[in-house]
Amino acid sequence: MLGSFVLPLILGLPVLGAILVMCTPKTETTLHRGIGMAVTLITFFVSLLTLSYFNPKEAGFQLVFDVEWIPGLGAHFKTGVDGISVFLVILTTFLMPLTLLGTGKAIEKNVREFIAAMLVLETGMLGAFVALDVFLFYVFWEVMLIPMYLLIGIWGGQRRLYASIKFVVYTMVGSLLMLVAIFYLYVQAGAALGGYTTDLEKLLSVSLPYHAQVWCFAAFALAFAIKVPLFPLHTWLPDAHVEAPTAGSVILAGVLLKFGIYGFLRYAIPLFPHGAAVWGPAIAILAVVGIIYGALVAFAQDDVKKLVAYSSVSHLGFCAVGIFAMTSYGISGSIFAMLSHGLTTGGLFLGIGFLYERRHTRRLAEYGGIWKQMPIFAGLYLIIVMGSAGLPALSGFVGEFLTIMGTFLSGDPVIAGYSLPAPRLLGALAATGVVLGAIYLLWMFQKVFFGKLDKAKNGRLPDLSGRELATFLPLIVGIFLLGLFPRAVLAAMEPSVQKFSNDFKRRVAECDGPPHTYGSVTCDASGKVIESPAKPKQVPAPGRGSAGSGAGSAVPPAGAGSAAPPAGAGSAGSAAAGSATAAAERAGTTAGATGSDAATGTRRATP
Amino acid sequence: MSRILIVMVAVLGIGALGASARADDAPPPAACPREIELGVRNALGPMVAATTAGQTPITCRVSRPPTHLENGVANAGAVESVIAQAQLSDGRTAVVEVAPTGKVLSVHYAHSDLSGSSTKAMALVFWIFALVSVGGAVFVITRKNLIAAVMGMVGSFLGIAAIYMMLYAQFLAVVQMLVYAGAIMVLFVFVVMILNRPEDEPVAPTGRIGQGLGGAAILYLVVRLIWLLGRVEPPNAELAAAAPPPVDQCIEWQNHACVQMGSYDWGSVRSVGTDLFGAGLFPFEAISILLLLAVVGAIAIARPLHTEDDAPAKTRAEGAA
Amino acid sequence: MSNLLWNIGYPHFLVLAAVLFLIGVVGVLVRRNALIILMSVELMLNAANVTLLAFSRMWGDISAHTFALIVIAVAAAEASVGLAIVVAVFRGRHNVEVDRLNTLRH
Amino acid sequence: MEQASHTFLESSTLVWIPLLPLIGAFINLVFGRRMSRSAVYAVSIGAVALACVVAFAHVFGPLLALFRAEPETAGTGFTQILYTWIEVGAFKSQLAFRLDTLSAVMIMIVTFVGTLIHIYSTGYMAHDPRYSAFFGYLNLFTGSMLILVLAANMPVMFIGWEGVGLCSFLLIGFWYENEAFATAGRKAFVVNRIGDFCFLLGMFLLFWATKTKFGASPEFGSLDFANLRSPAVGPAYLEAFWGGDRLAAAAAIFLFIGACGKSAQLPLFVWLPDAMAGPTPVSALIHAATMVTAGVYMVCRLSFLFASSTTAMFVVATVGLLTALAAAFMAFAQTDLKKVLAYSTVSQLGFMFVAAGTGNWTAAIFHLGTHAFFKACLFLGAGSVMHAMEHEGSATPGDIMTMGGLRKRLPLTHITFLISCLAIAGIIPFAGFFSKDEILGGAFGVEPPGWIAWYGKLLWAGLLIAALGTAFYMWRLYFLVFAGDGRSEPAKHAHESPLTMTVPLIILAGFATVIGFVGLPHFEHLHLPHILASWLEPAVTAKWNPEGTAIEGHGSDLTTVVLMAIALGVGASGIAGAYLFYGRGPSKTVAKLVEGGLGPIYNASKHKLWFDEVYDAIIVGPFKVLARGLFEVVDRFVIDTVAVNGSAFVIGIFGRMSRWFQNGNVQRYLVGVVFGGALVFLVTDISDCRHAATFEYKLVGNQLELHAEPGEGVEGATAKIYWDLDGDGEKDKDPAKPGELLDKRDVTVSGYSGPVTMWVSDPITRKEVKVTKTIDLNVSKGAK
Repeated sequence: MLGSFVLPLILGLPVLGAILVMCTPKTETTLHRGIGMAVTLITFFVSLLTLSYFNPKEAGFQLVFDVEWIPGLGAHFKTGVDGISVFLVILTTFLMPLTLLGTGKAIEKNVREFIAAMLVLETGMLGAFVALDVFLFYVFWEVMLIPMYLLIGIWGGQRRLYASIKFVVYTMVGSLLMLVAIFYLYVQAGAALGGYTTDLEKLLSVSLPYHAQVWCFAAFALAFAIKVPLFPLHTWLPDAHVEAPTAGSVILAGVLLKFGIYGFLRYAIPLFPHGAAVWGPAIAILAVVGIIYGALVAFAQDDVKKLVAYSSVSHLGFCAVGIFAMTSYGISGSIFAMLSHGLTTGGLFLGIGFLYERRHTRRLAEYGGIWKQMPIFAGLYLIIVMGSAGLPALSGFVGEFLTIMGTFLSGDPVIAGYSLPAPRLLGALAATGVVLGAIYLLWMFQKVFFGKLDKAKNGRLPDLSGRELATFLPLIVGIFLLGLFPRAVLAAMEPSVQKFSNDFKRRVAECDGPPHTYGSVTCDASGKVIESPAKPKQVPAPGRGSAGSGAGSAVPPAGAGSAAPPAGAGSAGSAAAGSATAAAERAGTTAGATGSDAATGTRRATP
Repeated sequence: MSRILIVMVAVLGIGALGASARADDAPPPAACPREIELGVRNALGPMVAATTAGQTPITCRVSRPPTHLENGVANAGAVESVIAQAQLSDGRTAVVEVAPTGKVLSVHYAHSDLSGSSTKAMALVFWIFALVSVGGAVFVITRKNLIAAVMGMVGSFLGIAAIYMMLYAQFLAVVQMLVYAGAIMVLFVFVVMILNRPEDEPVAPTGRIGQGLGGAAILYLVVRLIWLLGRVEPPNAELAAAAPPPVDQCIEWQNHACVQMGSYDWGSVRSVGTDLFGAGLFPFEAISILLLLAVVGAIAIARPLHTEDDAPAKTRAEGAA
Repeated sequence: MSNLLWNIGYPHFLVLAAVLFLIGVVGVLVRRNALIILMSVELMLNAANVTLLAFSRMWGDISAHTFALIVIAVAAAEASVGLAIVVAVFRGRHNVEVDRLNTLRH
Repeated sequence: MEQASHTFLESSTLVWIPLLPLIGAFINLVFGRRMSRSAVYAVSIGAVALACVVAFAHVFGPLLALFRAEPETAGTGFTQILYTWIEVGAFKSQLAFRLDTLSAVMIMIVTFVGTLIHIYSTGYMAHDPRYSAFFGYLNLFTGSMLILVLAANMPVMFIGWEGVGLCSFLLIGFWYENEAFATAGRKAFVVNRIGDFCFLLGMFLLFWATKTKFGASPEFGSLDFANLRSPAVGPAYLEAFWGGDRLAAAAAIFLFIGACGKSAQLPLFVWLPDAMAGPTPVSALIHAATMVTAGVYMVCRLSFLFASSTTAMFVVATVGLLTALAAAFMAFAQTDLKKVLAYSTVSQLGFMFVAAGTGNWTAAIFHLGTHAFFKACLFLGAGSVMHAMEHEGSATPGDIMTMGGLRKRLPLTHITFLISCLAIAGIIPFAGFFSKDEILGGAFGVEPPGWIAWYGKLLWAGLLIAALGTAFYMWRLYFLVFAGDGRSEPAKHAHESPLTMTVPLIILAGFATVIGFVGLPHFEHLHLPHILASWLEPAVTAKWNPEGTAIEGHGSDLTTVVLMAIALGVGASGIAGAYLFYGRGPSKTVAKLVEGGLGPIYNASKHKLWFDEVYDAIIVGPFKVLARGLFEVVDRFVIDTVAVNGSAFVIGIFGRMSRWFQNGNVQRYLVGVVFGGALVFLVTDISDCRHAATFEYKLVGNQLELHAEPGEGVEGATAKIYWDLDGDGEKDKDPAKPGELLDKRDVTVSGYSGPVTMWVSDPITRKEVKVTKTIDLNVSKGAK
């Protein structure tokens, strides 16, 4: 396909850069920094090609690059972007050079390794964004983890070990459960498709049995909820942020956190729609709790970085609730909010980094009256703060506005079997985040920049250097552009988002798997939809997997109870059917087990 | 303490053979079918002893090849041969394998080694060497004095070599004597001389409970093993008792197909060699490489540490240490 | 009883092997001197050989001899390297008690 | 639609009105620090003045023409669509500006008064080092306000809505080195944010209602004012909603709370008095021209929505009345010049909201306009006074108790201040009289369906009291500042301010005198022109519902006259009272009263009814406690300590336990091996954990198919299987090989029923298992 070379290119460049850096002598720190800047910049400009090749009218994956990777596994090296991921890719490549520029000489020890780690990290993140193969995604997901661990663990603050291990263990717990779910999906899908594959697009055509979806989604959701991070799983974030070097914090907040939301969008929900329907409301409620909770706790901090870290919890809550509103407003909004959050929070952390380099403290109490010393910095920082606080015409507003509106309008028009509980109330609660955001951000701003310049150490702070200005200005320009002309972005992601929500609506409404009831829909075994248990209504289940229909036709209605899972369990189904007659006679013998299954299945099947 | 334990183990090991005592349930020899007896007499001619007092010299037993597994299902093969024992006039016994049709398949003149109760000499030999090997082994693990331990080891090895011999593994018996009792043990002796210090505390200190439990476990293993192994019966008592027949082996291969067979005596150098360079070729090569590595490694490791000229050796040795 | 004494069968050889093996195990377990431990290992290998040969005789399969040969070769290699290590260790720290060689643990 | 007929001017230059000040702001904020004062002044004043010119050009050019031609469409005015700002799914919001008669009034006020204030500031801020930032903020402020009023849809309005909030934060906290000032600025922004939060919810409610109640036709769900106004959408507002009341009620009340935040109504007015922290021109700008009027404007802009729910109107009117009364009461005891003015503003805004709440939109806007002029004049005058006092080195320039006798020192300021006081007191013929009287009259006459009877009269009475209070405290202020003799050295030697400050005062005073005549009262018999009313008439709704009864309820001429007389009397009596008490400076009588029975009331007034204290107690304090508590308890303890580190600790215990085995001592490992081996034997020995040997049987027709399942392990592999299929208890012979025992895994017998026995015997260890099952063909046939 046209331009399919771009994605592998931007994946490869940083790694090559890392190798190049590691080949240079250890003492040439300026050379290392130079290489880092050059590589990231090149990667950025190359990544702009994706935009030029990207067709905003198209909903599906574009720029697809697909080669056989591990034939034994059926794993492909398959990359591509759609409206959801393309801007995240740009965001990543955009933030990288700024981060390195902003870091400047703040890192003294092991500069070479630092640059290399950053470059590898970039590849990992980009790969996880563009991977269209579950296995490839998982690999990049883990690749991304290691450099981050090193960044925190080597170049971090005092409690860096605790923070880094906490970070890794938290993430691992989640991702391992996700791996289990991936294996299950892999096996089931292999049986259903008649050939093992980890190709996402193929896997999407498989629909697992209902309960399997519920559990697999739970496993995926845990991994992603930790990354987001959702309310009870967020405590790794403040520690990681506080201990990480500025660059680490920027990337962590700017890009890494996005993978939670992105994972939900790209994998968890499309693969397991029923699971999403079951867990979605709970996650949305958790997200709203996180919005308020994060804001409140942020207000209680006296460490600037911690404050911003908790503000991330609050902001990502908007994204999460926007997604699980399952309205196109919410979804577009949350993607947009991710972009905006990347810019604003990245900017906030960069600014804190600048201050830290000057004062070597992050305690709010140590600051005050900085505006007098650093007016330019204060002004620019105010813009970023306002962008983060969601001031209209800056980037933050559009995302918050759309996500809250999406939540507010969730369930209109009613998706069969999916709606948030009390969407109006949830929307209102989420909107309180707007107020709270203003409270803690302005409080922080006042503590740092306003008031008397009474600390002696603050007396001689130089204002922004040219380098730091060059780091800030692109961010601020981006914040303004996103805030004033969001439509360019929104329009480009519109088709993909529409496709996403349409697929979800279609698949969540279709009946597959054993009998189950959710929302207003009751499904019996043979894929009939019963609007209300009182009066059955015949609806042929649309779009079942071929294997599924095969099994469905093969089994007698009696056996359907156990043989209904159309995908994956097809063979098991026919087997059960074959044994069904014999099973009845084989009373009392060991092989009776399946028979009894069939019996119970029959009982469940007849409503 | 541990020494008592060990001796106890050894004695018990031998004694426990009693557990394997069982009634001699070999089916009584019966008279052969006619064609069988005719076949045997044709094969042996006049050597067969004369019939005395209705006691026919030729007795038959049906033998079947061992039950063999075929894709998970064990099934016993059909009767393919009858084992006839013919008392010869010179007192020896000939074991003749005869097809049901009366065709003579093989004739062995039984040495009276393992065979039942022919001569007690062999049994005596076995017991002696068994005791030698076990005693040497016990010696090894009980002596404080390393030289004594090594000597016990040598003795044990020699005993084992003899046991090999009794199992018709002449070649291996010799190899055992050369390699083990010869080379390896000499190596040990050298090392012992290099070290040349008796160890202070022979037994690794573990608590009484540990020793008790360990002893119990060992004892149990001994008993259980003996109970199990004591019940092993050869698929074919007669052939087992007789001297092993020559083995038919492929002596010339062409692209994985055998083009010429040969028949060599059991356990002879030729038979073992043929098998070694035929089926066992790959392991042989692997072993040769292993030995090479071992030689190099041994030299590398055992080089004197304090050579100022080359640091790598130093580090390697320390790594080994 | 007489049968047990004078009627030597495969069980005798196998049990002998088992006994030798277990003596070897006990040696490895209770002794601390690296040399003794090495010898005990050799003892176990020999026991294994005895078993091999006994069964080869019993099932009439010559290839067990080959394996016995290989086992002997392995034993030789093991002995040589092991002894080399013992020597090196002794040079380094003037004893060969295995449970004092715990540098890597701390 | 009529876009085509428009000339270049209206259709594509509207944007310049807000854009010019914004450009000025950009220049000043970015390059201002390298620009000279004069350049900065030139840029900022030029920007606003130019915007003012453009605004007037638009209003008196195309809009007037349009109004003359087709008054109805003048209600929608004409629109300039720059580009589509946000578009997702069905939601579409264009960055569009609309000039209609309503917004025309606003932009004229904003730009004109704004220009004057800019000019005035050049004098006032002459000595401040951060002049460029100040003027940049002023421009930004004006620009945001212009965006707010010109916005063609609610999201765009929200831009300006929050923009003015931001600017108030910046300008109130302009002297940020004073912690209290900075906090005041933050307070303003946060309180405004609370309002904005409700504004958002109101927006979402409107969108949700209009979008999901009706299909996808374009005028729904755009939040464009014109579309929201369109009669097609009207019925949506009458939908039953929460609490059975109309959706309009919910939406309107949410939006009104937003307005409360901006326009400093109960209970969100607390930020405005503190906003005095900012430089005086800023106060003037906030109070007169820009910020606080936004709420009133928004309510009038959405008159159709508010009018659709008498509940909402009731709430608006009531809140307005209460605010007017409370603020008037609070103003009594204030001794700070600007604080008094601030409360008067709150009170006057209360008047406006009562007007809005009684559907008297014209009056609301009318009063908004007049108030803009005289209140700006008052503030700038106050600024001039304080400037003078400060110049003479007064520590507390705002304390009216230290003033007095300034009429001789500052003649110009005095005159203008006097005029403005007359105006605000509602003395004919000054501007305040007409607008206030119209509000009163409207309140008196209003009888909406669903209100309790006489509520209009009640409002009227309440407003009269508020008006009385207003007259009283304003004149108290006047007398304390200008009358009598100077009560402090600075007051004695104060000098008149420079022309840059007095000229705007004069201009404003002039307008405060004459502007009232744009809205002459309505009589049945002699027809006085109410220019404003007829001008605004197409822009605001005149009905209670989309298809309801008319709002306007005019009394007879007699009532009108009587009402006017009463209002006038009230104003006069207020002045008289003030003269009585404060005619010659602070009198003993007041002091005595304060000492005596009126003490509590005085304190209540001085502490503004303890609103701040109450808020601190019930909101701010608990909020801080909650935040800290959540962090310490939930985050630190429950999640981190218990859940995270707790689990880590438990795992650590297991790790320490397993370290005993994994201690690197080979012999210990071998111990493990030995014990393991022993255990394997033991288990396989005592508990026969292998599958017990058994056999399956299946009936096919008359055939009994037997399948042996000898367990696993040593026995299973090479086991011999013997059968007894004739129930004689003996092992059967193999029919194929005579003399052999039948030894097979699978056997088949036909038509046999009875006991079947299977022996599994192991050739190596002579173990033999015996299994017997009894088969009855008939029974097993029956078992179906």
